Amino acid sequence: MMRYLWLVPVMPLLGFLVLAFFGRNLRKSIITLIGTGTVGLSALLVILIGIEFLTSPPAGNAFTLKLWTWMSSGGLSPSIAFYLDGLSLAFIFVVTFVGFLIHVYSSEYMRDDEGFARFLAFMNLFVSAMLILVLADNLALMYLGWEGVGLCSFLLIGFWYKESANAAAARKAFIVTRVGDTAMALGLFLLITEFNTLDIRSILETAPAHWTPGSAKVVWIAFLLLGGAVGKSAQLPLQTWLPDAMAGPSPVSALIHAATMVTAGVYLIARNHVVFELAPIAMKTVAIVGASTLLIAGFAAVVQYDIKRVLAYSTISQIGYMFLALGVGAWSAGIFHFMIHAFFKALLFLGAGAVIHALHHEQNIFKMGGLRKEMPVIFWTFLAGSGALAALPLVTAGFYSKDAILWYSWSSEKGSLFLWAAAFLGAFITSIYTFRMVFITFWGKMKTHIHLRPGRAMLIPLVVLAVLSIIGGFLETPHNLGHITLFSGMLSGVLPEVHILHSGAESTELILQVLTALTGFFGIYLAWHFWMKKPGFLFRLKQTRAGAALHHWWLTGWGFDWVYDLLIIRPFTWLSNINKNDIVDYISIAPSNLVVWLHNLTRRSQNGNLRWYAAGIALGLIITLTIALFL
Amino acid sequence: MMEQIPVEQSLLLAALLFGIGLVGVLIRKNMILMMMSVEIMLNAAGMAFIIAGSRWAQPDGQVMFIFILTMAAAEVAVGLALILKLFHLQKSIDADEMTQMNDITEASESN
Amino acid sequence: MIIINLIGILMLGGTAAWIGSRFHPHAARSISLVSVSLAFLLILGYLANNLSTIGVTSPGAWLEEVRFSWIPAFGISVHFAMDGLSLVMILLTLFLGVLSVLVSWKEITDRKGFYYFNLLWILAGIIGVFTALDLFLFYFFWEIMLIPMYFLIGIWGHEKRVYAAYKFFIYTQASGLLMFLAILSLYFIHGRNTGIYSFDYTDLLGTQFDPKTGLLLMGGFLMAFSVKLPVVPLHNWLPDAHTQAPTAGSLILAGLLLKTGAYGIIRFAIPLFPQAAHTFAPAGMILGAIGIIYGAKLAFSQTDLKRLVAYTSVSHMGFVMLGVFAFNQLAYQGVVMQMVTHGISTGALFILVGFMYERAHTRDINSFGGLWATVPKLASMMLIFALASLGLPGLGNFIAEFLVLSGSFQANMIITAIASIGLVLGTVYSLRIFQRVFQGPKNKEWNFSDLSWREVIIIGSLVMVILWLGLYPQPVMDAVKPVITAVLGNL
Amino acid sequence: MNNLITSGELLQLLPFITMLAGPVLMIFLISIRRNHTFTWILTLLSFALTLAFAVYLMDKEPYVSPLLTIDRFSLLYTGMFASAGFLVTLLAKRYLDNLSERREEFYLLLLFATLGSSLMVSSNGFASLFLSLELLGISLYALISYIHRSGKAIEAGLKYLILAALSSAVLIFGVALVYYETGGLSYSSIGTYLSQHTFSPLLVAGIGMIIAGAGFKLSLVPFHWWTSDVYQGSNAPVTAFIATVSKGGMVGALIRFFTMIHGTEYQQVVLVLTILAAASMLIGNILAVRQNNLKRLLAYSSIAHLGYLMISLIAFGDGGTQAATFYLYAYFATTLGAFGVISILSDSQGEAEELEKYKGLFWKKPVLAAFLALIMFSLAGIPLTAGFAGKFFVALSGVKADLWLLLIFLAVNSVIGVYYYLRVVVMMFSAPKEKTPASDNSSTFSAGYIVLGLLAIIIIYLGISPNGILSLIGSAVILP
Amino acid sequence: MLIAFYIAGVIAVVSTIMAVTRSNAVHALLYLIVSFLAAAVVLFVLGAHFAAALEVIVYAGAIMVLFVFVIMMLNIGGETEKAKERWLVPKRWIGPALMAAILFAILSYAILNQPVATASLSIVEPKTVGISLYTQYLLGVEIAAVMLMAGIIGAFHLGYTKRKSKHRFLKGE
Repeated sequence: MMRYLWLVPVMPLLGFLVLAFFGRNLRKSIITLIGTGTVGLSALLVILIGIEFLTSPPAGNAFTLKLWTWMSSGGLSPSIAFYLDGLSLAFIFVVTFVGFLIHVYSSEYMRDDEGFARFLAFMNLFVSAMLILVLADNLALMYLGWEGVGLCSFLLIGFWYKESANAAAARKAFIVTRVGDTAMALGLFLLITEFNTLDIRSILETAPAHWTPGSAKVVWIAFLLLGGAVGKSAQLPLQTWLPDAMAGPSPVSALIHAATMVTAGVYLIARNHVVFELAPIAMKTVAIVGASTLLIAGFAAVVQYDIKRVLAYSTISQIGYMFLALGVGAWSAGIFHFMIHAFFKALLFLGAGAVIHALHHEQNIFKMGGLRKEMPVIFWTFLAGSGALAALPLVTAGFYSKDAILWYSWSSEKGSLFLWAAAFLGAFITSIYTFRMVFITFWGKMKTHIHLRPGRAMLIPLVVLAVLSIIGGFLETPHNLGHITLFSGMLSGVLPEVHILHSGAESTELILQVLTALTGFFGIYLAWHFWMKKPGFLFRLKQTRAGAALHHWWLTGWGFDWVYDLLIIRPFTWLSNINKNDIVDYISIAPSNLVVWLHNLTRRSQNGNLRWYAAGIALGLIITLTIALFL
Repeated sequence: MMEQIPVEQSLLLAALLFGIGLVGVLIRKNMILMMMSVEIMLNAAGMAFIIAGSRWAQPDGQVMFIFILTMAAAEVAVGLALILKLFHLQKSIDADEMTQMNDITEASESN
Repeated sequence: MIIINLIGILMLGGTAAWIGSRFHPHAARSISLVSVSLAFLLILGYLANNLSTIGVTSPGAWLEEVRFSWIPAFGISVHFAMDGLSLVMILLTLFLGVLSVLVSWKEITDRKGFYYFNLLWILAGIIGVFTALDLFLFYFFWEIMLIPMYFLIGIWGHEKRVYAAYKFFIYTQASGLLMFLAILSLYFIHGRNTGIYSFDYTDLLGTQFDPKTGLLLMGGFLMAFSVKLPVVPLHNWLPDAHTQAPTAGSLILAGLLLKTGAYGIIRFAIPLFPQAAHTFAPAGMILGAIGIIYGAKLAFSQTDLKRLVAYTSVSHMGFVMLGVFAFNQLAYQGVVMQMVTHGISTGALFILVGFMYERAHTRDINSFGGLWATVPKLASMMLIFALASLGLPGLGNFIAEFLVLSGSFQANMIITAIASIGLVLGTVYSLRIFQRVFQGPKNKEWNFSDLSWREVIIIGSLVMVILWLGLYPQPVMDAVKPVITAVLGNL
Repeated sequence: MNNLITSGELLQLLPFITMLAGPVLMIFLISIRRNHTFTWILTLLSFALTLAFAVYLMDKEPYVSPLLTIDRFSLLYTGMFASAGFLVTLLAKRYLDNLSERREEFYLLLLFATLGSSLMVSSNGFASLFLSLELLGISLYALISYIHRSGKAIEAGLKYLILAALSSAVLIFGVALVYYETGGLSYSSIGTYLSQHTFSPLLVAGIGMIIAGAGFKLSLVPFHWWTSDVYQGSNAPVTAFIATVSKGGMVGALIRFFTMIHGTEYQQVVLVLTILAAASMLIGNILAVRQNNLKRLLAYSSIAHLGYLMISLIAFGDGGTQAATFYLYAYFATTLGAFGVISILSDSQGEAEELEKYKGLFWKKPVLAAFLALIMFSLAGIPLTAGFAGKFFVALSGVKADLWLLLIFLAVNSVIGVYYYLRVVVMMFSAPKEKTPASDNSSTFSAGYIVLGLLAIIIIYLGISPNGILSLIGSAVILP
Repeated sequence: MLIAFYIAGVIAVVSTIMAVTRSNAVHALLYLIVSFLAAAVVLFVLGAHFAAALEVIVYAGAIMVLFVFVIMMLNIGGETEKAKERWLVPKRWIGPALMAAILFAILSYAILNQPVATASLSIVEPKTVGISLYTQYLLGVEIAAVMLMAGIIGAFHLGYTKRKSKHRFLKGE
């Protein structure tokens, strides 16, 4: 089965090609069939391959499928080759499976859009690119997928291209991530310089012998790769594009900007974990980036009133958790959180999409309300997702994945109190903003007329994802709660175990778990209190100058956009405007102007006057004689 | 043998005449007088040849003088004919009025 | 012999087109299409016959060589030779040549005979440049290709064509003369050293200089090549020429003429003056980086679509300059790939802009907007090539830029790091092309028709090639490998 | 009397005698009955015979007398002048047909002028040089003003006359000084003197004045003033003649003179020539840059071209003389072609000298325009043309002699040159103002077209395959 | 003889200056004839008797008479010149005079900086001149003859003004 691995990315690619070339001439049902079918087939294939992989693991717990040599020059010869191990398996499963669900959802959600075929085509292309990204056996090919997903993100954010704002958001996403990508590319160049290969496995195998931990080269490489990861995963300081990326249709937000693409950074770091472990300072940076991102995004989420922006900031924040996990060396915890997050965040986005869809493209939560009764399925599934996001203890998957991160940020040898505190505070804020959103949206009075009710194709994915958000956590539970390690077991061959510093402090773990659970509930209470019960307090707070400023500050995502605008964009456009006509041009015209000037000067000497000419000749004679005699 | 005539002085005389002739060419507006001034210069050159010929006791100097004379005659013939023509056309033989062709009125097109 | 045949077919074809146009108004384009296609088929046939030997020739060996005496008194001979590099460039030339005829099919309505005459003679000149091995002959062709190009811009160009044509000609002529002087002194230095007075490349290789002279002479060569390439302070002819030229003219300028500069550096400037090249290398790389960034910046500011694309060429050719002075296999492979892929992608962009211009009669980027739904095919094609131009993996340009940068990174990390800012800037301007035209609100109710079959064939073939080069560039890289090994071996 | 001419020597003088016999015959014919066409044919015949004799004598014994040395070099130049004269005659026919009376004297003067030029190259001393120079000059005065109802022609003639006489006076005064110092008029005796003595100031002054006088004929800056006005004022065939034969004669004479005295071994001479060359290139080109009168433009361009040519004169021993001669060939063909076009386009409306007149020419008279474009490219030194080969050889000799300053000047000025040559081309290719139907009177033009066809072949031939001419030039040694 | 040389020289210079500066053309010409006569004396003193004779006969006699003739013909003796020329304006003559002075200074420098000791002048008999003219310079004489012929033809052509019909090229003017 595994030799058909190449079909996994190729199926959606085929779908893309068919839709791109003939999409406009096909009936919608056929478009749906092709668009979702190819991804579905892929998902099926992944499940079959996964089963085979897990039941009869190949040698070395990894499988490589080389298709052809991409470019070979001077020893460097990256191939078009796919590499399957536990890590990539986890990723392709999420990508194809969640992707399939979202495709199904989209087939109804986007059906009436004039660009339906285009939408599915891009989605298919995205799935394909994402699969190439995670399956790549070398970093060059990974870079291909990496840029490919960026492209699809660009195309899909700007899907409703007639709005300038959407196009601008798309551009912003592409350019900001491209900044990270460039750093990553430099990292690749440095790797080439060091190893003359981009083959991930050989790099990982030779790296420990090649470098002493903390040597300058490896630190540089780790930081440059981190640059790429930060860009793609919308972490500090390149997180600004993700909230704007919500301009795209909700399924896009669900698939690309929540479940899959934005976690590519996590994948990249996990993939190159050896490099990062050799560069402790980079690891520390990853953790700090994660911690600070999760906080900043969390606070920003609290004040957002666009439902998708709340979710976007929450995504940034959750990816911050994953980074934190990676940074403290809890590799599999990070990946586990990725998977769970993919489930519940996709669910939340799809649910939000359904709401938006139903309310005639209304995204402001303050104009919603009371949908609990009107849209029960949506409500319940959304609640399940929110619970997972807020990590409600025991019943939600989010609890297990987040708890692991919290624990390791405390207990890992790379962890610290500060990291834990940040994560803890983050968890608290998470529950606040999550339930703020839930309460405002689903409780209270109806403010908007329901325009359209979701059909089956939209509801089934919601339900499936809700179920996964609940039960997904049981793949991996803390050792005081059953100690299931199905997930980390799958990754054990790929990613190293976390080194726990405070070993044996089981009581600590329990205390922390309880603490976390309690703060979660406290957050929910606060949300209820401030937004449902006594909304006046916050309103008054907003009236004060400091409150307003804080509100505005958080609303605009801590002003990063403003800073970038001031420091980079404005100088650049200013320069572009003043130098539109290329200053070098003036310099290059100067000689010709000089010649014309000289021409006008000398022209006067040819005045037609005979005596003047004679005088000229006499003068010439004098000059000639002077030169000949006296020089 | 004759008295010593300083060669330098005679050559200086030729050069002086040459210079005066040049001044004539430069300051006269009358075409005829311009030509006349040229004749002065040519004559000075011929004189220089004779001095040189005398110095080397060779006939070549005088031969050259004769050639210059011939040339001057031919030139004057053509030149005066031209001046006559000019007078017929312009009713003037002022050199300064002979500026039909120049670069200043040929206004340069700006491109 | 194939080289002579190619040049001969093109020259005769051009002349025949000119004469033919006297008899039938459409004869010119048919005749030229036939002759360019014939030449293209000829070289494809050659390729097919020699496929096995191309990648495996020993470094420095020629695939094809013709040589006979021309002006024996000065050691000048007609010496053409072709190796992998030349072959690749000839293929590109003839491929774009066919397209340029097709592009002109409807665009050119007056003075067709003379137009196609010029078109074909440019191609002949370019092939001459890519194959001439006698420096005198090289200079000869170097100049020959200018004149028809000059006419092409000056007669069939847009509103400021005369100015652009002048600028183009004078820039190239001025720099060419410096090269000419350098060639002459090279000739004499070599003659004095060895007693053999010859303009032949193979003879002149390995001439010894004192370092200063070597640097000066290489400067002469580099001047000419830098102007063609173009390297930044010498680039000013390019935006004007590209903007004002007719579509086929821009295609050939961007696709081929610029490549002669790169070719010249690889073939002549560096092998002839290895020491000087080493001395110059850091400066060369800095110039490359400046070109990348400055070109990108200017591209971003332009409102004229063609001018915008023209400045992207400046930026892209900066990679060539950067790579050429990195002196390693990776970078050189990248440079060759850049020569090819830039020819395809920028050529395609010019063609697309030309299509737009044919429909809208304006190139002002601000007058467009939201045209995606109106002309989806055109839009997707534009998107593909905008993406190619920003170096999206999977398309040929990525391979080129990736290889160049990874090669030059090994030579100089800091300069390369600065140069790679160009990747971001490339994104900025490439997206601008696409978004301003095809996204956002509609500025005006344009009544466009989408691409016709002829246009789809033109652009489609370019898409195929750019995809092929992006996913499987190995044949090209194999073909030039011996050449690169030879060049690097000389250093 | 060993100095009298023997019959054998008479044979050796045949090319010159032909150019003399033609006019004499014509004078007789004119006195009987004027017949333009017949005179024309006779003139063509004279030139053709001269050329034939020159070619014939190439392999014969050279003629050496106290005044003239007729060696391969002078025969080469004589042949060149005769060919040029032949072409000018062809061009002139139509011109003179339009003149109502007295057309025949033109040919007499033309032959005399050509004779003068040829003799200049053959002169081995200043006596004969001066005489032949004046023969050329006096014939030219009349030729320039030949269409003497035109104020411009008279003006040009008078300007040329006064200035030429002035420069002749300067030249001959210089010769007198040189003679005073060296005691000889022939180049060889001067050369002998110089090889034994150092340069005295008087000699320097003398040679300086000679260079000034020669510079006038070559229209080198700062002796160039007359050029544009005379070019403009005289009729096109005569302008062609002035631009080519008259300058060529002086170039040949200078080459011979410098060869005999080894002039370029003297640093003062080289300095003066260098400055003249540089100034000519620069000023000539700058004056031409935005000139709107084609004839004046060509005048200024000829100043620049003589500047280029001077490079090879300065380089001299290093293949310079050959380069100069080759350049002259190229320049002859090109310049004749340019004025050929002008004379073909000139009609009863006047001389076709305003660039405006050439607007859209390519679409009206493509053959003519293509030819003029070829001329312009040749002048600009673009490959495939004689101008390129010429410039190549000049630059080659310059590089060999390490004349870097001049070479840089050459490069810079070529660029300026390119601009205004292209301007002419642009004019022709730009759209015509109004659609005027091509006035096709090709029958009367046929002679002109033959000239152009011939010249086009020559220009391209010289540009592509200069071997033949090169070996011819290479074999044309100068006898002492 | 030396005295004769100096006197003749001074007369030549002075009369030449007068010739160049007189506003009346006829006066100028007459001064010039005086100058030529003085020059003839100088030539005689220098030992070139034949040349001196020719100077008087041809230059002063023939050529200058031609000038006078033309001036008479055009009737531009004094008035035309006077009306247009403001003679004593230094602007007119100071530049040319300065240039000529510089030129003269340069030439004087060259003449007086002679490395060779003052040479003596010797008389060259007309006979030797004649002999060399017809032996060594025979071809030169021929060329001079052709030159004269050219001059005559030129003058003849240019002097012809009989018909009034215009050249076809010039009808527009």
